[in-house]
Amino acid sequence: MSVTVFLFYFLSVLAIGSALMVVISRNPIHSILWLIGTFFAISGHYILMNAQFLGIVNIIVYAGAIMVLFLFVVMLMNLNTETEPKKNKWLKLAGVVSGGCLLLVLVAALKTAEKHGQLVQLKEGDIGLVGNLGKVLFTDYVVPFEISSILFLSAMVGTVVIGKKGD
Amino acid sequence: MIPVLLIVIPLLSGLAAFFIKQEKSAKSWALFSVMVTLVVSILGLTVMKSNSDLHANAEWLPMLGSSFAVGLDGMGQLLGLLTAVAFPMIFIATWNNSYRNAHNFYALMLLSQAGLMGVFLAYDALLFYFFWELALIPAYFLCSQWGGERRIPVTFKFFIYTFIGSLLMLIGIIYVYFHTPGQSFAMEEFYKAQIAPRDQDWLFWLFFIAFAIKMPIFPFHTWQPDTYEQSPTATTMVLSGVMVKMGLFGVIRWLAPVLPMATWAQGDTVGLLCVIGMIYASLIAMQQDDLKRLVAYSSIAHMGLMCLAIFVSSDKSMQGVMIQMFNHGINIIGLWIVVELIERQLHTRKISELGGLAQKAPGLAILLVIVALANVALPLTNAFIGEFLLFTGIFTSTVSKHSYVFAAVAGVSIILSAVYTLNMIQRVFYGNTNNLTAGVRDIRFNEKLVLGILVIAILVVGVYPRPLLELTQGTVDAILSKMLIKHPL
Amino acid sequence: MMNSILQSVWLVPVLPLIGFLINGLFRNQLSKSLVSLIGCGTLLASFVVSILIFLDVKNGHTHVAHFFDFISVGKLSIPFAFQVDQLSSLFLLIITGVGFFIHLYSTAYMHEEEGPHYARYFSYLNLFVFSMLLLVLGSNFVIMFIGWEGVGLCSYLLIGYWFKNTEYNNAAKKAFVMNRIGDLGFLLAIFWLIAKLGTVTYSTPEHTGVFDLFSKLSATDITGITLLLFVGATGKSAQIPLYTWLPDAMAGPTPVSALIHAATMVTAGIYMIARSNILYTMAPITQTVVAVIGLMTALLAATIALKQNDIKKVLAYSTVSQLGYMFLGLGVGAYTGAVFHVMTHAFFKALLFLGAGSVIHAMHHEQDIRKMGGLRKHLPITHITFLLGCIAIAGIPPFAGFFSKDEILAAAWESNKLYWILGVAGAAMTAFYMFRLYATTFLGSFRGTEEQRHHVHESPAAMTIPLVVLAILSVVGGWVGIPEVLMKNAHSLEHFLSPIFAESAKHAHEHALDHNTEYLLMGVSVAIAAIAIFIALGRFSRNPELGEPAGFGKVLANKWYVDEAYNAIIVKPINWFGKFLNSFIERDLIDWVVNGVGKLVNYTSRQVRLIQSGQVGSYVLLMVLSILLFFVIQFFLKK
Amino acid sequence: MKIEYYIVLSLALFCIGIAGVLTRRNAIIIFMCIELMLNAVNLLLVAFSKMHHLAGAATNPTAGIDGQLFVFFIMVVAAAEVSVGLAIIVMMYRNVHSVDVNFLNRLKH
Amino acid sequence: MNAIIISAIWGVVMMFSGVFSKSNAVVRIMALTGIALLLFVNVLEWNGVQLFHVNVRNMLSFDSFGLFFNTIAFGSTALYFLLSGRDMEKVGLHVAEYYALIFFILCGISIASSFNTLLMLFLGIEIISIPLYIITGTDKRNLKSNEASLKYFLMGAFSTGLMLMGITLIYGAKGSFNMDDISLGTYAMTPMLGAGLLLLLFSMAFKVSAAPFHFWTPDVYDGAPTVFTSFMATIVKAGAFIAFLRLFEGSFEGMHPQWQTLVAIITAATLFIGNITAVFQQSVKRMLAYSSIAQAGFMMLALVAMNGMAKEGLVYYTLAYSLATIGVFAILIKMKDYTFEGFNGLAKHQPVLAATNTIFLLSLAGIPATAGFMAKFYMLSAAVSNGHVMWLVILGVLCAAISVYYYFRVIQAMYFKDGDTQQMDTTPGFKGLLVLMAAFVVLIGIFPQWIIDKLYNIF
Repeated sequence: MSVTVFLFYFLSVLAIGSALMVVISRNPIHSILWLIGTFFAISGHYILMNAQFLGIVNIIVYAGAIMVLFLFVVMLMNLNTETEPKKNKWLKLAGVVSGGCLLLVLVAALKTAEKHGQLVQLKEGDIGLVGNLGKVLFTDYVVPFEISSILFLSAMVGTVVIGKKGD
Repeated sequence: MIPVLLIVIPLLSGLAAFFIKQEKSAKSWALFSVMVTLVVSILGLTVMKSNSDLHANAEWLPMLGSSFAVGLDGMGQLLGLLTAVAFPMIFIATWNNSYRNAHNFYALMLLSQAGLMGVFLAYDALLFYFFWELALIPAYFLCSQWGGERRIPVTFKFFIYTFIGSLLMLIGIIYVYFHTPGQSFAMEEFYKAQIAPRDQDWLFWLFFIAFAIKMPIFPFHTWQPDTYEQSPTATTMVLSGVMVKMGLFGVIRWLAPVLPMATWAQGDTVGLLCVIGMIYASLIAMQQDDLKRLVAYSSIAHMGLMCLAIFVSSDKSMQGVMIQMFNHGINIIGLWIVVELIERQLHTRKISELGGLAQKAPGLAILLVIVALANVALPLTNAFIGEFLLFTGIFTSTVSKHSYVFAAVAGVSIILSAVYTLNMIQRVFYGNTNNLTAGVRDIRFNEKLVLGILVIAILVVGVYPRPLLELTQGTVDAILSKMLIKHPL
Repeated sequence: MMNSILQSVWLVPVLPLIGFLINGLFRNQLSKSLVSLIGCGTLLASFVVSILIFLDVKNGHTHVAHFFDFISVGKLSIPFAFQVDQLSSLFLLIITGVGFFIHLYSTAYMHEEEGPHYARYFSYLNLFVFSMLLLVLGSNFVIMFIGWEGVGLCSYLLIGYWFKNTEYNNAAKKAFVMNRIGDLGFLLAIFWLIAKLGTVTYSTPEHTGVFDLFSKLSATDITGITLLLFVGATGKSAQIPLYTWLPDAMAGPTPVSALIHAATMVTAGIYMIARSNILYTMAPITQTVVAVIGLMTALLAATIALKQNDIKKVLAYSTVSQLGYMFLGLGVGAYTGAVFHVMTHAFFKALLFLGAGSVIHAMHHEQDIRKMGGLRKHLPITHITFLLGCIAIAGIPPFAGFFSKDEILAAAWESNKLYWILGVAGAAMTAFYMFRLYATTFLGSFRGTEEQRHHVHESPAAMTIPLVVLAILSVVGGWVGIPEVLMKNAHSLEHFLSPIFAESAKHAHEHALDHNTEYLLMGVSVAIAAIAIFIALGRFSRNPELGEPAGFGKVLANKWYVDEAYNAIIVKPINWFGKFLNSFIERDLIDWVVNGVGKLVNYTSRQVRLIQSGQVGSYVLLMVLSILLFFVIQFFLKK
Repeated sequence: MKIEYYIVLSLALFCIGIAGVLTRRNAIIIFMCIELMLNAVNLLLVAFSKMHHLAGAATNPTAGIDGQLFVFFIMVVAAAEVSVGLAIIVMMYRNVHSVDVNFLNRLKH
Repeated sequence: MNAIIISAIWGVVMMFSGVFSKSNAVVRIMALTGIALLLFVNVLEWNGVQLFHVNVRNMLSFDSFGLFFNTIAFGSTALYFLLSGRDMEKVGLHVAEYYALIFFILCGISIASSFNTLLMLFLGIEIISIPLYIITGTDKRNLKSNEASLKYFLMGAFSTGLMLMGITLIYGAKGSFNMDDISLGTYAMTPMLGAGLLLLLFSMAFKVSAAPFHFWTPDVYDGAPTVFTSFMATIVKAGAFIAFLRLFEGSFEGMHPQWQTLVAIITAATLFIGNITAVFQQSVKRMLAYSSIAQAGFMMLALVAMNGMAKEGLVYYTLAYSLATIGVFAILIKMKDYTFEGFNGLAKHQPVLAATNTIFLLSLAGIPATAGFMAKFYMLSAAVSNGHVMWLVILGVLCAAISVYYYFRVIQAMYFKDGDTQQMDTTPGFKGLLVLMAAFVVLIGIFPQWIIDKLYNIF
């Protein structure tokens, strides 16, 4: 087993394990922490695939900014105790079962997928580097890039409208 | 020109009537308008008979292959005349009625006339469908607004019922449209549509259910007695006098020639329904205590006969249907007028509460008896001509294997119709007066005038039906040639 | 021919029609005398024209007057045309003649009625005559049918003339409906003819009429058609099973009973069969049916008549019975005899009814013979004429009834001896009940109230003149048909009608009775009738039966409970079935289904909306489950 | 590494996210699970991107780069979504002092 | 491109207008100016005048279909502003922001009607969705509004996840996000492509509220401030439909037979659930929410049929549906009581409102001589001409008959029942505009071709 393969498996197990813990944890704080773990694992994957830019951004934006925001909100609301009311266990079971079934079905459906057996380039290839990405982003993808600013604007306006107190 | 006028005059005057707030003026305006329509219709029958007078075609939806094509063939003339005659009759007969928001009432009546005219004159399937629904909407509002106690649920049932039918028909129309040679809704193109027999069968039912609900044919009839009962009588007259003819008309113009093989193949099934319906409705009519319901069921029986006659595809029966459509319209309007007069004076339609009217209102009694006798198709009344031809056609048909049985069983309804009609006459008009009926007045001049005209029409057509028969001969031949073209016999 | 009176045949029906219109439309304006004048005058004129026509026809002229195309569709063409020939001219005479006298009689009989109602009465009568004339004049079955239904209508209107009385109305309705049942048979026969021959015209110069083409019909067709026509006849002419309306029809004014329910309308069936004699001759099965039904009716009605106490009911059953004889005649091929009997019967039955009317008039609308008696003294003219009528109907020579009845019985003997025996039995009963009636009414002592006694008086001239005329006719009317055996070539009626029945005669088996047998038959029947008369006179002139009958008599008095049976077997089940349909099928089934669909939609709505539980979790769960389902469908099911 | 490993891994994460949405009642956690789903997608996109790059690099040196750019945009959107989502959750919390999604169910049927 | 840029800019302008002016009237006038400008520049573009020369790198493609739809959407929005603009001011204080959000949504709709790559689709849909989450929750004190907003957000985000997974799988299979590349040689439903397609289908079905992904719709439409429900239910939904059609036509038309049945099932479910559930509602607002699901079912027929007529018909349908729904909502907003009883006797007190409302409802029910009929007619024709889904067509008309039931309940209430007088602040302008709209609905119902031709010629 090469290091890459070992890393792949390690990161995968880490990702899935933390993801499961996100769902299972009773305490929201723990969930958030586990989710950060998952993001780190996924970032590891990115780096493994030589998508360095995304790996970094993932950590900065997701694990850093977004999850901190979550954490902040949870703390703000004082939800760090296990106050979540128990969901009907049958509904829970149904949720788990249907999630599992969906996984089964999706995997079964894609078992014979047309790209089966194609390799994913690891550790090589420079498309994931900031320079290359940036070049394409600001040439070919400039329109969507600009347009996503509208998205941010509207999100900003929205947050203000929603979040502003006093009416 | 003429057909366009026939549609446009009531349409525009109807829209205008919405804005005439004064009851008297609205009434007069409506009467004036329908009289003009009547004159135009008669002009079309007499003076202006050239092809260009009687047909019009304007571009409407060129992309869809639909145009504003209207025309007056014999059948159109006949039914157009019926529509044109019916409305003045109704307006004059109900002249003394007073309606809340009268302008709306008259406006809607005029709109329904426009819709009816459109149905009878349309030469384009989409246009036909348009008017088919347009005739329905005002009727719905008329019934719901000015009807009896249970008017809202009852007319709603009526509306949804007929609406389902017409939507099914719409599917059929669209389907046929895609099978016409030129992707067109024009009538001639519809007649040329090539549809496999297997598809014809289910298409047939899509169309037929719409028409069967309208006529109505057993077992699609239950909306009808309720609606007739609850509607204001003026509307009931429109519904039963003219609107039910839409179903027959639809079968003749848009079903039988378009799907001849299915018409032939399903004829016996339909015939069976018709025959059952005739007997059934007659038997139930015998049990009715409400005058309106009685007439309603009687109408079901008569419509069953006419529908049956279409499906035996013989020239006699078809001619019978034509003339009977006219006659039935005249006669049933007469009956409704009588019912209306009774109800207006006595505020009841319960047969059991009436009696002895003949003593107090001999004029009414005599006119009613004549109309009622026409309803039972006594010779020298118009309905006899119709029923005679209908029965002859059914009996002599070579299309149906069971035509003898149909004719014989249907014949029983003649007897039953006599039973319930005479029962009605007896219990309403004969016998002694009671507290309620002791103070009845005889009919007024306007009512007498209308009934008198109707009676004269009944007798004239009954004695000398030839003009009407000649009028529709061409249509009948044309339709039959379409219907029998692929006939295996 | 061109200037022949036959061209004016349209006058005959049109005159009464005019009378009808005038009297009907201006009933509120016209005075009673004017009404009578118009009513009788039009009919008199019509009668005169009829006589002229008859005379012309007697000279061998016939005519088909074509007016316009009534119905013309494709190959079917039904002209509005009149056919004047021996048969129709004879009937014209009877109708207008008897009709006129009855109109005349009515002017007095109905004098108590108020003006408008009086006018209404006369307009109905005129309309009736018009319809009846249409019936006999029509040159095809459809025109005949028009008249056929028309007379039914008038009968209905006249029976229910006193419309305040519910009983009368019921009788009227019953008459109409029963007639309608028969009419359906008639109609079906017409359709059948159209289906097979494409025409309904009797015969045409081009030989394309029904009677010209009868050979084209198969045996089934001809039997079916004739049977259906006969069904029509049973309705109109009150034969089993449709006879029950006629006795009830006596609810109408007595002149109406005389005119419609004795002299003219009820004989329409005979006219129709006589008219289509050739078809019947070709259909032996039907002939048998006609004969048997006729005979049965004759006997049944006679037995019922034995125990009736209403003067008009007796006459009514007697009419039914006599009509039965006529059908017997038709059934055994004695068409002339049947028509002959129609004629004589018209005379004496009209006479009897009018006599009865005179009695009723005198007794202030008392009809129960048990409350009469001894009227001989008070009503001399009525009494004599009534007696003459009774003798005539009893078949005593040389009165009219003898000749016609004898002709039928002779033909019956030829056909089947049993017919004759039963026929004679019926004749005996006829004689018996007629004289029971006569004796109870006119002989013995007066049994009415004091007030009635005070008022009993002979009727006015307008009533007695028709009585006298009809009495004379009842006496001499038979002399136009004196049989071969009694006088050579004296049967002028047969001679007159022979063109009508010529075709049938060709097909009939010719075997005349020998004279001895014929004498014997006549003798026996007359003797039996005479005996019956004497028994009746002996029994009832002094002590009429006044009590309620018991035992078998009760069955007879209750008319064999036929009405009750019809009620139980037909009317009630139909009513019950109608109720069942109305309440069960219509409301509980069809309407239930229709409304049920609506309710189902509503119910489904109520249930389906519960899916919208308001919980995000369940929404997402449902979405995921649907996704699962769709994946399964798309990837694992669809192959 | 073969692509199917990545597919299975991503799908597993994706479905864990779905299961989380289905099993939890805390709005924030549900939201986090949705974020998890998005990350699963991101991972798969990058894997595909690298797969396509490997297959197409010979002709096009930037083959497969669009996948990674898409991931970038997903992150952008996710960030915007988070800000709005958390604002909404906070607003709800202000009103009812709970983030239980089942707490609010006035709107139903 | 004109529309995208101008709407974005105007969104920002609106944001600032709120800062610089406290007067709602000024804001409203600004908004109306903006929408007029938007309409104008869009028409300009339709006529080939590009105000901005942007190299879109084949990520967007502005065809007349999309531009025509934009025109309809902007026109409807203009009407919406005119009719209901004042009512927006009653929702909360941030009027300018509401307008700004609506302009951003319009920007998203412009993108969704012209995208040529899945990335732009994704962005467009998100630009539509995120402001929607917000305006749903603008009635902040109202728990219903909160709830609606939260539900909408959670489920919307979930569906975004599905959509992204779908896009990813398609990318995996085809190696590109560009629709031209995707549709190239796409005939067989290979597993990855199929799974991606299905997930995309589900997420788009979610956006257009097709069953069984419709659950958010009634709650959100009910909970959102009515004035915004009107916007959501009409213009936004229409935009989502255009995107839906564009996506499936552009990318997967080659596989149409493979997914047709599935879409047909979804359509059937939508028609059924939408219509059936609407029957039992007591609140007109909620009924309209369900009815919008039902109408979506009819629009889905275009996707099932997927032919020229369907495309043409869908645009027409959106127009007919939007006009009528905006009208009905504009009247509904004025009502004090949203239940059916609230409409009792309206005809007596407000004959104009009742009459116009009736015409709009008739149009929604698909009665001839209104636009709704022609719209349904197009849809049915498209489906019939497709030939494989007659069962769906029949189900469709049966559902249309059911729809009559709940639409007519309102008409019955207005005309045939008696109710109390209601004070409503309606201006003559409001009524006049309603009458004009009703007239237009009737006019395009009778002369659809004529109107469309005219529109083509004018612009």
